[in-house]
Amino acid sequence: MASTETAPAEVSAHLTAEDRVGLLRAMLLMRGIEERAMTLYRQGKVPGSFYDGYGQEAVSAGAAWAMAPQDRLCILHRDLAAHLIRGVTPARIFAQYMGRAGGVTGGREGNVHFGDRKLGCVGMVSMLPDMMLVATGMAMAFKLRGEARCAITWFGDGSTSRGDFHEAMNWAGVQRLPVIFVLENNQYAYSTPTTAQFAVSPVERAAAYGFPGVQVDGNDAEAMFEATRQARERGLAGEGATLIEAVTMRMHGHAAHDDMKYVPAEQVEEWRAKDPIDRQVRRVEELGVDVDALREEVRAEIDAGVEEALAMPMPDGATARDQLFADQEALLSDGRGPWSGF
Amino acid sequence: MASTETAPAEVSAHLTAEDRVGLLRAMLLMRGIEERAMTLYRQGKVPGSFYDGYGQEAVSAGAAWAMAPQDRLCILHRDLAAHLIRGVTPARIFAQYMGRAGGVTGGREGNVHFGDRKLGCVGMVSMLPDMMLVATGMAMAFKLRGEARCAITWFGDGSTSRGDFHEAMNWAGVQRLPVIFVLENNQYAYSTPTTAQFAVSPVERAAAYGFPGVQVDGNDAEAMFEATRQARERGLAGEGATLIEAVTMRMHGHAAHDDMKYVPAEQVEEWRAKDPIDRQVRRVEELGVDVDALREEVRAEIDAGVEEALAMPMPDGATARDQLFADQEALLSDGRGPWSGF
Amino acid sequence: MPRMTYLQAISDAMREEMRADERVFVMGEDIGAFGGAFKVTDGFIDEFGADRVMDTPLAESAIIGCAVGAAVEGMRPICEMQFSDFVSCGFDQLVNVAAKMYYRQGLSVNITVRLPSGGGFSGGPFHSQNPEAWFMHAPGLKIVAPSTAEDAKGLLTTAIRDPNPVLFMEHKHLYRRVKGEVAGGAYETPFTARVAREGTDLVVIAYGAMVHTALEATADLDEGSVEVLDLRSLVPLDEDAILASVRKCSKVVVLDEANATCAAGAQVAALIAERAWEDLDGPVVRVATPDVPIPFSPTLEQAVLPQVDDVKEAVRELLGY
Amino acid sequence: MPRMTYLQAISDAMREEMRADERVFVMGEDIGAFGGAFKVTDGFIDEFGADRVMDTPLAESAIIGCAVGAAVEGMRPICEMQFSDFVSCGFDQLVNVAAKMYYRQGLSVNITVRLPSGGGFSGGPFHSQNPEAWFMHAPGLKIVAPSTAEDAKGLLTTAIRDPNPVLFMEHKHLYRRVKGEVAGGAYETPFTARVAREGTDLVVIAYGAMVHTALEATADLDEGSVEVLDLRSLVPLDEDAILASVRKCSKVVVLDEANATCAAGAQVAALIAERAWEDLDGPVVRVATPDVPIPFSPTLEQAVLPQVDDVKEAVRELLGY
Ligand SMILES: Cc1ncc(C[n+]2csc(CCOP(=O)(O)OP(=O)(O)O)c2C)c(N)n1
Ligand SMILES: Cc1ncc(C[n+]2csc(CCOP(=O)(O)OP(=O)(O)O)c2C)c(N)n1
Ligand SMILES: [Mg+2]
Ligand SMILES: [Mg+2]
Repeated sequence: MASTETAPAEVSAHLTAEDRVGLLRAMLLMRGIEERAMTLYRQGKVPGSFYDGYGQEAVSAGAAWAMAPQDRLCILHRDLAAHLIRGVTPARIFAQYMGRAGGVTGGREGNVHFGDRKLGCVGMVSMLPDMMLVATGMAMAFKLRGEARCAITWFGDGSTSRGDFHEAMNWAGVQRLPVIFVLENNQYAYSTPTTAQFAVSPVERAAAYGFPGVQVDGNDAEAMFEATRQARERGLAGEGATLIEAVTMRMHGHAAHDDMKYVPAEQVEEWRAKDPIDRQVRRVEELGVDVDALREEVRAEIDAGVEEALAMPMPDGATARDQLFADQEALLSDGRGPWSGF
Repeated sequence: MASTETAPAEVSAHLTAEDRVGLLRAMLLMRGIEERAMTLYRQGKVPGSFYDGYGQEAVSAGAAWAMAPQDRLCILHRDLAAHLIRGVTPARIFAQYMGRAGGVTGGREGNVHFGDRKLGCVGMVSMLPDMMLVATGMAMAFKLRGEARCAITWFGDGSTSRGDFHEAMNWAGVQRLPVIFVLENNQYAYSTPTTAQFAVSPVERAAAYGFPGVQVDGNDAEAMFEATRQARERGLAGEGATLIEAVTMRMHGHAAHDDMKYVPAEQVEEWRAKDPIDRQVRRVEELGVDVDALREEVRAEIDAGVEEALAMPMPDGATARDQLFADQEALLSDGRGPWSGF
Repeated sequence: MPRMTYLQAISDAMREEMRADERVFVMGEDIGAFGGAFKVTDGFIDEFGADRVMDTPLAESAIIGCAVGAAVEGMRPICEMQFSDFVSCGFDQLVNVAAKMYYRQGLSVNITVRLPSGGGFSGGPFHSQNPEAWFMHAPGLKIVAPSTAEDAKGLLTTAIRDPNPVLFMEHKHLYRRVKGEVAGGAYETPFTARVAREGTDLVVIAYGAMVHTALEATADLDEGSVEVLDLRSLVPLDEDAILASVRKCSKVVVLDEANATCAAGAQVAALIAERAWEDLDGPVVRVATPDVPIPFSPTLEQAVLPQVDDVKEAVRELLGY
Repeated sequence: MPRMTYLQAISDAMREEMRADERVFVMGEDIGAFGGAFKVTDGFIDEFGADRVMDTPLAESAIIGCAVGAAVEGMRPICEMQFSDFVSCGFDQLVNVAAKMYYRQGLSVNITVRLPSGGGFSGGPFHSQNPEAWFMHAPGLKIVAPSTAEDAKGLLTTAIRDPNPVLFMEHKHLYRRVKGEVAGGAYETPFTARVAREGTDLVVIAYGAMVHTALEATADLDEGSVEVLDLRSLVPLDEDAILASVRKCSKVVVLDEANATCAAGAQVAALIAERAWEDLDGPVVRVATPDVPIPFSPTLEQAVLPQVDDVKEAVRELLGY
């Protein structure tokens, strides 16, 4: 089984200094937004529940950085950095969390259940991992039309137990589709450890579907980037799908209400030392970048976003019954693909 | 990957001469019943469609022979020999096909959609391979109660593409359940060849679920027996599940209406030379058994069964709304387990 | 105009759309070289190639989920369920992914799912179902159910062009039994009801195969003049047409081949009870399949599926009310 | 009698049955050490061990399918769906395997599936649904939906003991809001309706959380005396009780939190329109959620879910009819 544990030095060949800063910036923005959102949640300004991806920022940032504007993304609930990289603004995200009219879904959907179709993203549904099939279907369209594009989606260790995981993997394998599956193994599915979820790591399954499974340090944004870049190359070359297992750790509870008592303290401590942002900070500092200034810039962007979002009205209840059906086609368009390699 | 291609001499250590004759008898009975049923179908006496397992008799006969009375079976549509081995009489089967009151399901179900609960069998549903989960659940009950019993189910190559295949394999793997999965790879799913169904043989998947996958000559009843016997031993020893891939060929169309034009003639010819009954006949003749007499005996049993079934009335329409719900528990009980080893 | 069967009309609609629109393609189990379990796509692979007549793995959730993915990328997939019964295996992708996509995020999902449905030929509990009511109760899906060859073609054409997910309920029992004149070329039939026969004293409201049962049962009744309303579309439901017929006739029999509880017929009856109560000269009578799986044996199956005589009796009784 | 919440009553019923009957066990996602997403099985693992309080993989089809397998072997599994919405992923095993087993082959399937359902707290389109009508239209499943703590315990006890598959719709919004006196020890509540408040001029028919909405909306109306009928059981549906209330009151509002089309309320309305038409003094009015996914934002969610004022208005209008 192909399996990489690539050291930072090796993985950065395709990244410029600007890319490396961009990756850090996306991760800082993700963490900052989610931290602020948690405060807003505690203040009662975010209805429903709230999920974050604290400690997993590298998984979505690194992978999304490798995707071109014309590629398509189905982003899951711990992957906010991917939205940011595609071009969703903090204000629209805060508004989304708060159910405001200016949120990405205009209040129809909550928390991380969104995707901006105009940036090439399809918002997730709760049923995990249904989006694997949607991503596979997009890849099928690319192949049918002979287009050099890829689809990518993320999903958790728990999600691998559902039938749709299998149907998507099998379909992608038998039709050799340009789709990238990022298995975000953060050790838990809600309270359930992986030992109750599978007997063997699902990365081992890829070979039995006829495509490579690659294990990557999910706390290394550049390693995630490189694995995804390679997977995308394979897809564009007509070589089919790739499963990337991003090994990481869910450092917060499943959602805001969850105190995570079921996770041993040592496990959390162990992973705290591997924080993906700290790691990228070290790399970027070596480049001579002023990270404090970057943090300040990010903070300002977040402050402005919160303010903007708080000024937005709640949606008008009278619109709740509208637009169940489309009058005309409303499809995906391209997003941002900031990688210097495009 | 564990994989056996065992020669007859090696596989018969656990079979007495009587067992070997019994296996042949079950296969002859299956083929004879299905041939007769096809005639009845053409005569308009069998409503709906009609499916048979011509050429695949060894798969169900060999595997079912290894199962004990207290074991449980979910038998699929090409596996009539398993019903016969458990103790279902030809008359009840013919009546089942013809929708008569005396059929196994009293006319509520048709063709191969039956199981006699009093013989430890759960009848299949059409949705493939849903029964994999039911078998897994029975195995779960055995484990919970600490009973030394196994469940077995069959399913086709096409059925491996559905999500329920995965959910069952994964559950059986993670909970180490005493369940035997017999993948009946007969090269086609209706008209669809295995190349459109999977990129890699599904037997390779077993290891990724944490249990062995074994490839067996599905046209060799004794090899099927031996592989199943070993799988059952593993199950009873608490070592968990086994996937047996029985490599065989569907020698008739998917159902009575299907002329199978999509199958190359050479493929059929090639497999005709490997007929599972011919093979077992040779073995049994070597034992000095009068196979012609056996054939005669089987024919007589079938004749009597047809006659008995034809004399049965159709069910009374007035009962069609009855018994949607049970007033009291009606569970499984034990069937026949004719193997000399019990 | 050429005469064709209901089945040929379905094929014809797809063929026309595939010729005219590169984005349209068909996908399903055994629909390629084999031409489908019912031969609806017979010959398609020769004309359109294996890419646009795609044999899929045996996986209904994948069929629907992948179709959604292709649709949001601008393709217009037509999925065939081999039998409508198997849609239960793709249920989640339909009701949660496809149905809610536009409402949730303004992304349209132009998929058509063909569902060969209905009983009457000893298909048994898993090859005879009429699952439309499940999906009427899943907001975001349109559902149509033609009873004639002409409507089969026109409704399917409209469905393929509609930017929303549309379920096309094609009744297996009509495939070869129903023939009619069908215009060549493409035409759209609106998702509205159709008066199958005018009448003044009672209206039978039905769709799909039951329209024929209704017409036959009420063809030569001395007791009164019976209208038959063919709903054609279940979502949207043509409430105006239903209410207009009730206003005119004052008596209603709602006829449904599906299991009675929470069926399309229940919705129609509830609508009438709320919005046309003052127009009624008698109870809203329902004829439907009782709440049991569809049994296999002909004697049992006929005892549960609504028969011409059942409708006749219900109509007579209500006319005499 | 001890006072407990609706949620505690559910736990209590399971605890009693697990203590009394070795065959009963619970299975679901995160129900073990974590005690379940809503803490319904909190502490169970300590008392009964991990075998009988089984954390499962994230796989609803497997949860239901394996439960069926265990049940036909004589176990009595209680499955928890983490949210009722996820039952869509186990839909096929429920409607095709569990529901039809006894009718098809006389093999009983004693499983109970608990479905935390309903909206009202910004759960959004996938954590707010009321899926019961899908299953009312799938013959072979019993369905109950308690509105009080007392009934929650009694109906769940009956469900666990019932040899058939029973869906237990527990409304999330009632978990901690509703409290009541609940008898200690085990008791069974029959699958029949209950008059929640007697009245003479109009009856509101509801179940689950909507019973409370109905009671609140009609508590102090000057316009007339309003009865509230709590269905409690949807399959079997207590038709006698429904017809008796209609006969007495002559006016009916059918109230439903689910999407309106083909909902339980549609079935109730259709039943009344057919069997109690002569007793009616006005249309059968329905109040339900319109046919859209349940939106997230409070302003939108409140605009679609039936509110006390909506019911009040409907009742007043009908009383004045
Ligand atoms: C089909 C389905 N069943 C149940 C749930 C409820 N649920 C929400 S998140 C979750 C755990 C998911 O674990 P994993 O896939 O590992 O993702 P993570 O949250 O750890 O990133 C569960 C069980 C769901 N979302 N979908
Ligand atoms: C979920 C599902 N979808 C579609 C069908 C229709 N169908 C019946 S048999 C069949 C092919 C099955 O192939 P395989 O599993 O290889 O079994 P075989 O008939 O070859 O033994 C199909 C597609 C089905 N039974 N179940
Ligand atoms: Mg996880
Ligand atoms: Mg096959």
